[in-house]
Amino acid sequence: MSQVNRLRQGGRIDRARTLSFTFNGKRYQGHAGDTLASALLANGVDLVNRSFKYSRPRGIVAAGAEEPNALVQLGSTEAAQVPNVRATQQALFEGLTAQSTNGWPNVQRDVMSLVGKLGGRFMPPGFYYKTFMAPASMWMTYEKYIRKGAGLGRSPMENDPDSYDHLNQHCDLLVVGAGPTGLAAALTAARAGARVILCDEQEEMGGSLLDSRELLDDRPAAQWAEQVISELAENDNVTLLPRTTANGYHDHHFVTLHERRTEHLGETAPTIDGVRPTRSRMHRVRAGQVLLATGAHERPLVYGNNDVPGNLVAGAVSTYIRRYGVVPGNKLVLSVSNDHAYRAALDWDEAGREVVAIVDARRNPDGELVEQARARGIRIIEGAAVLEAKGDKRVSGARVATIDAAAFKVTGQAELLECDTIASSGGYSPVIHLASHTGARPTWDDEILGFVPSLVKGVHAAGSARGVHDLAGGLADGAAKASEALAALGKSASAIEPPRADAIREGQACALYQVPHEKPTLRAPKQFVDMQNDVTAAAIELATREGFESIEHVKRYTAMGFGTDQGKLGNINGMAIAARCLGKSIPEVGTTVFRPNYTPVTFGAIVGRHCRELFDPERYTALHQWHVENGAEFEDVGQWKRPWYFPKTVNGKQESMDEAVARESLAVRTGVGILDASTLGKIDIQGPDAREFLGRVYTNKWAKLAPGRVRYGLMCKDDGMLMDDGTTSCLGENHFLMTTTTGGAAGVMEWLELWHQTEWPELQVTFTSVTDHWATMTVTGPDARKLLSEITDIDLDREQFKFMDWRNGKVADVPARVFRISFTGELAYEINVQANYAMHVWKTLFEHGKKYDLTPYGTETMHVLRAEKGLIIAGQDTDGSVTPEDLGMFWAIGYDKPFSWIGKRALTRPDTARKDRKQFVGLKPVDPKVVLEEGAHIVVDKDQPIPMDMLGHVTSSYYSPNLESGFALAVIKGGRDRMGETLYVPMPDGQAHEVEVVSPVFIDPKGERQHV
Amino acid sequence: MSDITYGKVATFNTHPDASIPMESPLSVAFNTGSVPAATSGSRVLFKEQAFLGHLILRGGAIVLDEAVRKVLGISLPGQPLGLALDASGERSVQWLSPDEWLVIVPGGEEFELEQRLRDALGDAHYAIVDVSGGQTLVSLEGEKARELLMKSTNYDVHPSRFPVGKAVSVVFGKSSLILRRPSEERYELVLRRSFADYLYRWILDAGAEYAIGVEQ
Amino acid sequence: MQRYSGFGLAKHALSHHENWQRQWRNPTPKKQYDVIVVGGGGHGLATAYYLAKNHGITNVAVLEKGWLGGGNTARNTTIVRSNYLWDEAARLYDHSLDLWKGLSQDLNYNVMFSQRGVMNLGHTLQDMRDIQRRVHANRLNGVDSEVIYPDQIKEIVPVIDTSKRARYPILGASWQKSAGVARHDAVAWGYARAADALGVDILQNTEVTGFKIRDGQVYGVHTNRGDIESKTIGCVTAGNSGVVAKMAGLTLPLESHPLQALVSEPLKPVLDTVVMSNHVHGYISQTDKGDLVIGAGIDGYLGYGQRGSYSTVEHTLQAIVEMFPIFSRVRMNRQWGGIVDTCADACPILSKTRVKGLFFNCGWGTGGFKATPGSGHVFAASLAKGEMHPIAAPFSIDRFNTGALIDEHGAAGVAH
Amino acid sequence: MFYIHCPYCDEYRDEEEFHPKGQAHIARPEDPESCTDEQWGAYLFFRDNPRGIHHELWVHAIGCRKFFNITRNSASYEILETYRMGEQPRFSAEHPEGKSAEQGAAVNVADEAGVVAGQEGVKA
Repeated sequence: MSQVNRLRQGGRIDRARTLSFTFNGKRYQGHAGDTLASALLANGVDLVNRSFKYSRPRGIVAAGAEEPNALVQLGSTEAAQVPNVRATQQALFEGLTAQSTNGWPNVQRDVMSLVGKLGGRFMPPGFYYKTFMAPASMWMTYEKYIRKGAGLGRSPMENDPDSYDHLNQHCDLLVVGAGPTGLAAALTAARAGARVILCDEQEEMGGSLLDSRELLDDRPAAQWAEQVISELAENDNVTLLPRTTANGYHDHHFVTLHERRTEHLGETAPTIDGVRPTRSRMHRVRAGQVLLATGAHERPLVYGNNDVPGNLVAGAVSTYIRRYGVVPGNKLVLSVSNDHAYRAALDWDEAGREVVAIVDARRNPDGELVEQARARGIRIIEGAAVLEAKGDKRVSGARVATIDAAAFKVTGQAELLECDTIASSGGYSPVIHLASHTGARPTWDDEILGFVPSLVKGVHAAGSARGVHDLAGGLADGAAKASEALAALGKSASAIEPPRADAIREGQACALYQVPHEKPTLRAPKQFVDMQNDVTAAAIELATREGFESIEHVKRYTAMGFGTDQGKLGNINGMAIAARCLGKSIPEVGTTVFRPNYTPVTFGAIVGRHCRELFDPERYTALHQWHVENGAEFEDVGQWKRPWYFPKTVNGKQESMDEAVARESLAVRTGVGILDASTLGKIDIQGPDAREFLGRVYTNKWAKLAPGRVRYGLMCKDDGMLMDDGTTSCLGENHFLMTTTTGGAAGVMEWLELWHQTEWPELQVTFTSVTDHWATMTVTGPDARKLLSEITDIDLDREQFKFMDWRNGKVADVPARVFRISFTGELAYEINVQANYAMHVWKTLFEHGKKYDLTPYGTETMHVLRAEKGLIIAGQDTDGSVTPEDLGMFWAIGYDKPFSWIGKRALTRPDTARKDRKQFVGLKPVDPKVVLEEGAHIVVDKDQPIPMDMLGHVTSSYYSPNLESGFALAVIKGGRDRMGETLYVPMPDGQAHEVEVVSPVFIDPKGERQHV
Repeated sequence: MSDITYGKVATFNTHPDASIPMESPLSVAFNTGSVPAATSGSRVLFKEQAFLGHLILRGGAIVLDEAVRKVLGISLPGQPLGLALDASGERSVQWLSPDEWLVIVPGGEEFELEQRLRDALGDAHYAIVDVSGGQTLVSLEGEKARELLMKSTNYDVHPSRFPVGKAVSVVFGKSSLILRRPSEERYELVLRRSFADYLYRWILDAGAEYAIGVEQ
Repeated sequence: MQRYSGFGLAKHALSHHENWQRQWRNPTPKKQYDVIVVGGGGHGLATAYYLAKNHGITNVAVLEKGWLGGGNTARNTTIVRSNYLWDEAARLYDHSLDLWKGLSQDLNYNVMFSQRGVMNLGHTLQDMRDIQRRVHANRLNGVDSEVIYPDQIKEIVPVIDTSKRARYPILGASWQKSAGVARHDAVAWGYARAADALGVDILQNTEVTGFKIRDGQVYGVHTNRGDIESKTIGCVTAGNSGVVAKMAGLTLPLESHPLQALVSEPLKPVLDTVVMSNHVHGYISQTDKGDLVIGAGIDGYLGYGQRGSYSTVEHTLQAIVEMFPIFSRVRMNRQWGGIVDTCADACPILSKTRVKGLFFNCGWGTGGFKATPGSGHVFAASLAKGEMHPIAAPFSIDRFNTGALIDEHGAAGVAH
Repeated sequence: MFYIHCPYCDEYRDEEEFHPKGQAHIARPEDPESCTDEQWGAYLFFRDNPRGIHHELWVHAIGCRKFFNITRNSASYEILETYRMGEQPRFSAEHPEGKSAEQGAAVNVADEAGVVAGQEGVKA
């Protein structure tokens, strides 16, 4: 394949390195340094996509981030697919494989284009809102077919082979954009010793200097850029980030920079020096000051059929010629409103191709570039514009006529110019996206015919980004603004002496957005404003006719600016058209709001390493490895991995959970079991006021708890609802050890600090988390004492060491605190040792436990055992709407404590004091084989039609091998007065389980077993 | 008996007399995870200093300062985020909050230290809590250690902002840890036991491109 | 009102769309109205529409400080479901869901209500208990809802990762088949057009700056376009409710927070239902244009900036990629934020106030869009009668004093 | 993404280290039992919720674990000051430009050695 449009010389490509690539199944060649777009243009590929709504043929329009059409699906394998890649921003690499995102069966012969041609007229904006309403039942069917047309590219269907990461960066000055302004700014800051980050979205830094016709210090501008970049690269305080797009400004100078690390090297990250780098990296930058040197986007003119391939913005023509050595056609018509765009014709002419004419909307243009064009003998048609492009899959001509832009009418007879390329320029819109991410509304500047950014404190714009478009001005502005920015940080930096640039005298531009046509807009050939979403000038006019007057309404009704380019080319034109239709000025119609991202960002890059095994921390206890080695199944409790149950393999068959739990719970009731309880939160509380503090945050009394004793406590919020529970032990007069639920640990710790720091700072008390310091092993069951006595020096005599006592001593030769508390209802000892010794103690328990058939059990058995005993689990049996009174725990409510403890006052509010609140009870299914479903609801009348009156729900339900029956805990309206009543639990299959309301304590109501 | 009551507060020597095997918070990681050996190409080195004594001190700075200077010979860092070490570098005191400090000493010293501090502090309101089993110290060295930290925490670890003698609690991955700068060439991380395995995996993952090596 | 239909559209096409009428007028404010609705979002416009349609009260003004439908109506993730836990909430949202079903025809405006089903995933045993509880309650309340398990989930959403490889494997889900999504802007426009046709004055760019109150009775508002009188005023101003209430000397039990959402670039259809996860915290659906619409929880601080913290976006996408690893290479196009007024119990306020004639409809938090028709419907009835409609009555401001909260935080899955 | 000056650590730290805890200066009533239901409801649930200057309680959760107050503009998100418990703000809706330094105590200064946190003051 020959590169028909490749110039023999020029450009910044490496002609020595030829790269092959495939587009829509055909192989082509380009060079290192090409973008996919420049390589396609070099090969004379005009048609790169089909439009979204009308399936019209589309070609490359621009050369950068503003490109609306040239979206491709990248990737040769399923896992490497990337949808919607802008060909203008994708560096060419060997083997690149891409295809158009739209067009079926292919982009050349697209079946949908017929629909677009015929149906285009029937699909005005708001089309969907006005149709498909009858019959109502058919909408889902209509929608199914509408959806078939959805989308541009497609998602990969296999998992991403690449990884991504984040790098947190800090700097004094972040400079966005490494064109002339950005380079001058960065150099100013760097020479002053500031920490500088300079990023630029392109493959190569230098911006407009890379394709400039101008000289700096009498040398090609690109040479100055190279020199500055190498100086910056030498500076340790400067971070240079090419291929890095600043995508979002997020308050207080936090800016996200997306660095494409390998996308220019291959479709997946290659291995470099034995390491596979991340595909892309998100720099999370916190800057002291931010300087936007983001340049400007050229606005195309809006004229008939301006979307036919071969229509480009003028600057892109220059870029392709000067930077890539590609001239994207043979015969050019250039339609402009300003001098600057004349460069495209000069470059085209120098490339040896024909400039048919420059069509200038102004009368008597007289700038230096105009003179140069005249001097070359290029025909200039003044006071005129291209009304309409001719051609289908490539421009074949331009209809040109004189116009009266202000009166919006064609004044002369149209002339048809034969050409294959139309370049246009309606002026330059500063790239203000990042500035408007702050919520600051930009303001319209009549002088430069564009919006300039409003800036929050510490954000600066310089150069083209604020309408200073000339090279000398941009250089000076960058240096000056950098100096200002550093001054705001209290650092002095004198602006660098910018290189000498020859001032080019430019004439005044004129305001031209939509070019008038002989026919009214609604009848004229389609004049595209937003090419990606197929929004035309007619659509905007129609929207305003229908009463959509706010620019936000117009955008939403027409979808203008909602594409992946966010309307970089089209929004201002669209606003100007809306303004014309409404008879208002552009600023009256509204400003334009941009949201992050500036250009789309890969999900993976935003996710970084927080995926797969690092998605969320897994917290392990000190005994985790033993659990794994002994076949535990795990339950996620908060971030903890807790053993759920320990299935045994019997005769080659692994136990089910029910079998394992039955075995484990019987072992505890009849022998001895062991639980790793290390995940419970533990807080060391010290100080003379520790006891007083406990009395305020717990509902029950703490005044008289003696050292050596343990008490269960309930903790409420000030709305009276239970938030956590646990035991607290008195270690010394002024010293306590509080335990919390596993999930509540961090919250309780912060809760205690909140009250201490903000309400009661006068109380002398400190809180320290010791959750991770101690490992906790619960040995429980009738044989617990026998087992423990074998390896401890603590006197376990039932009189010496009573239920709710704790003692110090040694267990397995390791110093331990042993707490005689029980969450199973059986004799139980909670052994606490320093976590580094836990494995030794645990294993020693098992050595001695063999003869007692010591059985490890997990959370499921723990739940069954505690439920049999009627003990709640906060968060399972309660849900944020349950008071201690609802739970019937009057014994743990200190009504007469002198201090109005947290939660007390709320209990007397009318609703909280109601007698028929949902109360905590037990349920016994009449059929013992029935295990009620947790979450099932309870009714009085099982035959009541829906909606049924629900009394409450089952909070916990299990089969008890000890009771040989199913049993449940529940909250039921007025439950305590319903003891003995028969109620029903209706199930989805229409059956209703009959249940009896009973006490929630199913086993050992007198508590004899835990006291043995 | 390992328990001694100082006035109204109980203290507890967690260490057994006999030689009992210990398992550090990183034992699961070392036993079952990947442990890449350090090579000449390793640009980050990870090394655990297991089983040190870690004490939390709570109380007023003036009161504590006197006691700490007397007992440890180190001035209590009074300024926020200060880290002070003794001459040997084996003992350190770190500011955690206006009324909270972390003391790290060689393993086994902590209980005696606590007693000596309590003796020196007398009746003042303060608290000393042994947290040795709950955390472990790790050092990171190498030319890419700082970059690894930048991947992991949003704290500014540039030497101008994080000089020697500074210590901070920071977000690290999706967890948190204490980050210390005891010397020019070394960073220290204090990991919480239950998060240690996650943090280890995070560090290994972040360090892969620097050929991170682990010295046990 | 010019009726919309496929046939009409074809006719207009032949005349080059030159004869379309305005969808609503741009009237001058009158001096006095029977009812003033403050706030021209979905809920306010729906309130005005039902006042006119169901109660014959057509002398109604809707005062909108910006452009109609420009607040949360324009910024939400368009999910419509009714599988709420508590009886009071379920009744309100299910009433709304019933109205959604015929809304396009009622308004003669296709709001594209697509009953593609909504799934709330469970990842832990407690999630599953909560899901069971909610589904059981839904069923007995007559709300369509069922529990499904990983195999069924995979069948409905083939691209989701239901493997055990996940950090928090999916254990099951609640599934409301009749739930779905709608086209948010069309809801505001449809109500506006229909209300306008019945005589309601929709006054855009009309900002209320104060209330006229005498002897505890409201009798009008001050606006930037002059005073307007009415003895019945309903405030439906979502995130700005606290600010509006303050003008009447009232404090409300709510806080306004940023709620963020984002969209991917348009993709060929890959996800045909709505998937929500409370535990890993994110939710996702795909529009008829192909964008993946993604949202998460609110930011924790007060915020009127229509933007939130970037870390929330990061966490949300982490959750999405955790559930859908294949989306890792998909790209995020745009993010934005709304201002949600949240109550302590994650339920709205539909209430009288101590100022006679002044009513509030607010506190919808993250879940307002789905309630639009129901909220407007019962609020209109309340304004018309001067007494709260029975479905609205439990949502009184008084509940924050009596303690009768309707705590949808506890077990309602994601409250969106 | 806020950058918050912790008045105890005396440096700017990223928002991710902090948790917002709602409106500041809401003191628990001295004598809860004598409160009416309305007063108790007001303490629990009713909030100013202003668009503009707002005083709010935050905690440096991953950091020094201290609670402190922020004066922040809820519309622009600009932080005007941070101040410790017990201190009064300089900036408020009434004084958007800030009271003079003598009138307001809140300044971003480091804790001096020797100050015991337990004496730092209260919410009100």
